[in-house]
Amino acid sequence: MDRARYRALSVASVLVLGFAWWLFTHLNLVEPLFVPSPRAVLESFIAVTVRGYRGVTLFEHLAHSMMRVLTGFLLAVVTAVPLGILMGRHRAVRAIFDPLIELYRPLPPLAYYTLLIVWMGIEDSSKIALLYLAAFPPLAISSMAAVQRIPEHRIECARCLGVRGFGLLRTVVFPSALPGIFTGLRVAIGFTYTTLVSSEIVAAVNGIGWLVLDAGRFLRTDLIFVGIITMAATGLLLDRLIRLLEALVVPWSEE
Amino acid sequence: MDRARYRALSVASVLVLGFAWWLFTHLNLVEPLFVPSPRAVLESFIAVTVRGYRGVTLFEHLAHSMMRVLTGFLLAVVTAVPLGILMGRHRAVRAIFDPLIELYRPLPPLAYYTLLIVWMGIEDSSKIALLYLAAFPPLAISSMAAVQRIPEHRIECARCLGVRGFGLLRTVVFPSALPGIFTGLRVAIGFTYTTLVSSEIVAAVNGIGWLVLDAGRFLRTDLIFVGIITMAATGLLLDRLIRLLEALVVPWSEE
Amino acid sequence: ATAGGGRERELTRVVIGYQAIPNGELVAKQLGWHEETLGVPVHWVQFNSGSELNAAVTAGSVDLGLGGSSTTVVAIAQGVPARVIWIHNIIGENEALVVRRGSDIRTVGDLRGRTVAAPFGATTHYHLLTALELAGVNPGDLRVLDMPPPEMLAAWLRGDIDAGFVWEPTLAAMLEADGRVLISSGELAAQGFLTGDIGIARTGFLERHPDIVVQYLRNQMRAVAMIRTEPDRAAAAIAAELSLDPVEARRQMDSLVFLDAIEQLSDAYLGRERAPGGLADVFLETGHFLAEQDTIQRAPDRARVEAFLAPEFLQRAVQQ
Amino acid sequence: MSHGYAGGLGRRRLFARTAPPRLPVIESVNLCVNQGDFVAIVGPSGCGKTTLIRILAGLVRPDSGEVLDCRAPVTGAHHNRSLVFQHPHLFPWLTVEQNIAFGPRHRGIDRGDYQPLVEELLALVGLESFRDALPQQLSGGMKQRVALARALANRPHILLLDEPLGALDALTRERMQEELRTLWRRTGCTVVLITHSVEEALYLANRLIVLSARPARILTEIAVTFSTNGHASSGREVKSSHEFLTVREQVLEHIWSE
Amino acid sequence: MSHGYAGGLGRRRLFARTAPPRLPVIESVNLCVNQGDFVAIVGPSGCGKTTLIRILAGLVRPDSGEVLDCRAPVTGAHHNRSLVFQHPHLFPWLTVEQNIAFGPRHRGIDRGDYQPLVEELLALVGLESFRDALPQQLSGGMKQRVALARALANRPHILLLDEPLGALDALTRERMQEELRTLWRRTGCTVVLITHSVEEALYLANRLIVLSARPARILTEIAVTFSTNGHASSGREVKSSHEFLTVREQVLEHIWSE
Ligand SMILES: Nc1ncnc2c1ncn2[C@@H]1O[C@H](COP(=O)(O)OP(=O)(O)OP(=O)(O)O)[C@@H](O)[C@H]1O
Ligand SMILES: Nc1ncnc2c1ncn2[C@@H]1O[C@H](COP(=O)(O)OP(=O)(O)OP(=O)(O)O)[C@@H](O)[C@H]1O
Ligand SMILES: [Mg+2]
Ligand SMILES: [Mg+2]
Repeated sequence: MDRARYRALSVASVLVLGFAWWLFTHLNLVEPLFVPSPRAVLESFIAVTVRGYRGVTLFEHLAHSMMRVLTGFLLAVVTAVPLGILMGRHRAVRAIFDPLIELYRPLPPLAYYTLLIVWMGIEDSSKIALLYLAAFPPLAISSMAAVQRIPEHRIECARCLGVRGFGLLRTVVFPSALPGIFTGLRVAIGFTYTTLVSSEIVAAVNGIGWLVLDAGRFLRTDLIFVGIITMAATGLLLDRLIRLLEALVVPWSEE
Repeated sequence: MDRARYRALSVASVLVLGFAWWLFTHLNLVEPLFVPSPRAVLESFIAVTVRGYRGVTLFEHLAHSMMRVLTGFLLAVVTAVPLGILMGRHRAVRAIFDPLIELYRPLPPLAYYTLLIVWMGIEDSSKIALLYLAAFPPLAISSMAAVQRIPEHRIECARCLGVRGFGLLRTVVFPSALPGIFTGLRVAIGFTYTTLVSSEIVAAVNGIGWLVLDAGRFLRTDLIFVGIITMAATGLLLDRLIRLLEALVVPWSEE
Repeated sequence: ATAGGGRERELTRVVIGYQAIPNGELVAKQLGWHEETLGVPVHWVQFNSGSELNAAVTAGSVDLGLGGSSTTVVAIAQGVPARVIWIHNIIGENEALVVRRGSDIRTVGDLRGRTVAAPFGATTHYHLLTALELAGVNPGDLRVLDMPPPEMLAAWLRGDIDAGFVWEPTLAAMLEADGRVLISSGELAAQGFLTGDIGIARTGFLERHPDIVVQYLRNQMRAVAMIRTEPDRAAAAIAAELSLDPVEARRQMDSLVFLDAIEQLSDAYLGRERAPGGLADVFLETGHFLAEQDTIQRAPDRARVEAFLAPEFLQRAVQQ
Repeated sequence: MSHGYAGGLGRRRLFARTAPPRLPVIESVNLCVNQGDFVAIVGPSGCGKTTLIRILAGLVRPDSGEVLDCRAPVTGAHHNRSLVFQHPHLFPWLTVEQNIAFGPRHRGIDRGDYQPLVEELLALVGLESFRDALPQQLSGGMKQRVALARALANRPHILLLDEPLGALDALTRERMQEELRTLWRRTGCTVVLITHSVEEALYLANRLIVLSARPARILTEIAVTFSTNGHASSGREVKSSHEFLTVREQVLEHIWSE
Repeated sequence: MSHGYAGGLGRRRLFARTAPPRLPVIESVNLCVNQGDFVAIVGPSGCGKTTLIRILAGLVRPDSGEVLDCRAPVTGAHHNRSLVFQHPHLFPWLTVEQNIAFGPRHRGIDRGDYQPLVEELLALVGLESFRDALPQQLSGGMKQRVALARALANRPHILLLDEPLGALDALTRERMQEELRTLWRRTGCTVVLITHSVEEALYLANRLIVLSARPARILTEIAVTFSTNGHASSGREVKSSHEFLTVREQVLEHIWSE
């Protein structure tokens, strides 16, 4: 099957889903409370985009959420990736941090959110901390794995060529691990995004996650749909952005 | 560094963390409301284990949660893995399902939880559905990737040896993909576990996630710690169980 | 800034935690009285429950706020660094236990074997269990489910629950969807089981900025006065705040019971400095109840409860 | 192939039904392989040797032209034509014995019918004591021997070998050449072998086909006698004989001159 | 090595400082490599050839015994001793030119000082027109040439080659042998080559060391003349000469008899 037919089938698949949605609501097979009609969702979408929800437009809600997600994510990148690289190179570092990460990794973010609030307050800092903690393990673990996957011969080549210590990390280990790190970035951004709604559960008055929660409070399923569709689209977009960045930064493919 | 020293360092790392915790609370550097003392947590742990919390013992809370997590997870395994294998073998299947999975994958579970409640009610079914939906994408995607990674020559060998169709899937594709599927299982169980607290946010009166939420409402940080430590331990245990299963089921290593 | 009062942050703004309850706080918020009179910028943060507020006050990120009486007792029991300075309202008909109109549930006793929902930790949860106790029903004889109001409405519409103890606006929605009131918080309050929305202030803030607290209370007094003398103006402000129809806002507002400063300082409620009033008994009672429920380890004793009441600020506000 | 399995390797019958398949491929490759032939194909890298043998196996459809096996056109992979690759591609979850038995077992043949052949093949490739080993426990040469036995367990009309010894080290490779030679002589099977080594081709085959660079056409075909003569002399003796070196020189000249 | 870079390949000076390193290794390997030597090492698979050369490179510490380079004990990897593996292991994110310049550049040498050498090496391995290509765009042989140039860009005392042509197909391998030969003749550098092919060893080296199976010890050492004589005759002529084949026969006899 060639690319064009693949694309066509993919688009058709999404369209069929949309059509089924329209048909269901059009034939009144389900109550609007359960599944709002596409038209109602579109109207809500326009209303939220133009007039806003609770005085904040959809775009602003999104911008607030993005700020939180990206701040938490970027903080995690600049800390977890170096730690992961060190863990991959030095067994002692790995022995120290691996059990700690493994212990907190399976924890649901909501489980420790109350603690974060008590420790850090309700401002954005606790929200960002929650997102940071969500992004950290996948980044650290995948950076570590990427470093461990580097063929030992490549490292030895570099050592025979006279680089060692930090120079080795910078010139050989880091670039070699980059493709794996990018895989980690994609997993981590997905995971961070998945934690977004949890982070906006307390003391938020904006953010796309809060919008969905608040819409849920008033059983505004049309708004929930608007929020979900917006999140699906932006989540996909973030993923594609990282892929794009990867294509720019890692133009080579491993042999 | 040999295995024994690695182990020792790992254990030391966890012990140091525990000691720091004890020291902090012992020297009254933080208020008990922020960080309860190890002793208080241990007492709560014993109290919850023996007398229970809200009439349900810790073990029963855990059992309820495990039932939900494992049901959702197993349902996902028996549906997502076959779908992933088909997606890996047939581009048409992939073209149809890949965009749908990619669209909903980045969605925070809490975003659609209200919809699930509206659709499926408040009983365990909606909780299990949430966990199922969390487990599905990593399972499907990693099974698909595992199938795509199978060396084409191996498939051709099998075809030259006279197997085709479903026999090919059963005798060659599935076993070849098994190591990759197990990686997916581990990612998915982690992800499912991470969704546990969200799933018990509504209409639960038991479950370890609900215990933590309820403890949070009453600022019982000692109980939150009990819940978190229990979750960390069981999350780790689930991971190790799958690794053990993997060692049993996939005793070969890929060349 | 941490709680415990050690290091108090520089006062650049007052953070007020509010909830979507149609009382004087929303009137003051909508009309901008605090912004006008407190002399510092005001930052508003909405909370969905008193428990979230407790965590935020503990972290030192909220200065003034309100929560249900149950969560205030939790704050007392868990040592949240705060004091009670005001009673925003007594809960009356705005929280009620709803059953289906056609159902054969006539009394609380008929709830045996049914599924009943309440948001755990909230005042309605307390009242549900109180009502069961008064009717001699063992809570183990029915299924009590923990459910936030929106999910309760969904479950109600789907027919998953037989009854729910909830507040406005979910209450109205459930009544509209074929519901009727079995018992209301007002009736339980009349039997001596008072619930209310309690205004608290963070201890560190109280100590450093008593004048702001006094001014804050004066604004609350002004709001109660407006609710009593110009209810439509007050309801209009609430309506604007909650995106409600003014008539509906008036209805919801009228289902609450408001106390003016003098009433609050009487023996029945806050009492006076060094002479705590009846609210302490309510809190003590609630505390025993919560401890029985296993949610807090120990019920706070009388000394602790009385120390938590701080009527002196209201006294100063009245004198000025 | 029906279920005419009788037990025992039945060397005669194993390739008894191999009718001469006609094989027109790539640019203009017109090749007839007769029963019992050992055809070696050499040619520059990338000229299409692998493509050619995959067409013969039925894994690739030629754009034009056709492949006949016993006068029937080849339309897909079939266990009558067994292909062995440069890498053994064993199934890592199966033991040596299970790998060898894979074909007949999963075609639904009774264990009783194929087991004797499997035993015989295990003996033929000298791996009886490794029957329960997993592939990961074998050396490269042992793996390749299992791959060969696995292909033979289907009693194919024709054995297609795509550089089967290319990944082995020089010494193992020499040993495997001896084994292939013995196998062919003992079973009289039909073989098509692709190799990069002219030496190997001359040593093993009775016909040598030299292909041109892409698009592939047959440059020359040489009838080779080293494989059939010289039973007595050792491999290295044959390979360093003057006659052998002269022919090798000629073939290499052909390829280099391209 | 200081910054005594002068520009130009400076062939004489490149290995000028190579004093005879003494190399006692594995069971009892006692080996002296003199400046300008081309030492080839052959031995059965798994006997420890790779381990030996890694000890020489300083990547592995021997449990006992020592390695001397210009009388100084070897304690770790050093750019004076460049190792080339069977696989080229280029840095896939760097262009051909950047790969070659990797060593001097990351040792902090000025670009002006190493660039002329890089240019010269690009010309030497015939990849000037591919200077900006990434490794993934090169064929196997081209990659191995880059690996060689990268090793030489450090002006090493000694070049250590661990089966550098093992992964190449037969024709490419033959071409690369010619290039290695030319390189050695033109630069007069010191080389230690590990190979599985006795033919290759005889063709390229001036000394051939045959190792025993593990634990490795030196079975025999042969002084070889094919690499230094026969300037005129082509590679294939040399390799099929009677003299060459006789020596090869002897060496193989040695190995097989083990
Ligand atoms: N799947 C494919 N898609 C595109 N081109 C291909 C494909 N397979 C092979 N080719 C091209 O067809 C040509 C012939 O390839 P083939 O693998 O048959 O050569 P070969 O003679 O086996 O080479 P080698 O000696 O390296 O094994 C090559 O130039 C290759 O680039
Ligand atoms: N890291 C290691 N750990 C354990 N054993 C090793 C290690 N490296 C090598 N060996 C063993 O040491 C022996 C020598 O290995 P080495 O790679 O040096 O052999 P070799 O002569 O290079 O083999 P080949 O010809 O296959 O390349 C082998 O038997 C191998 O099993
Ligand atoms: Mg090929
Ligand atoms: Mg080796």
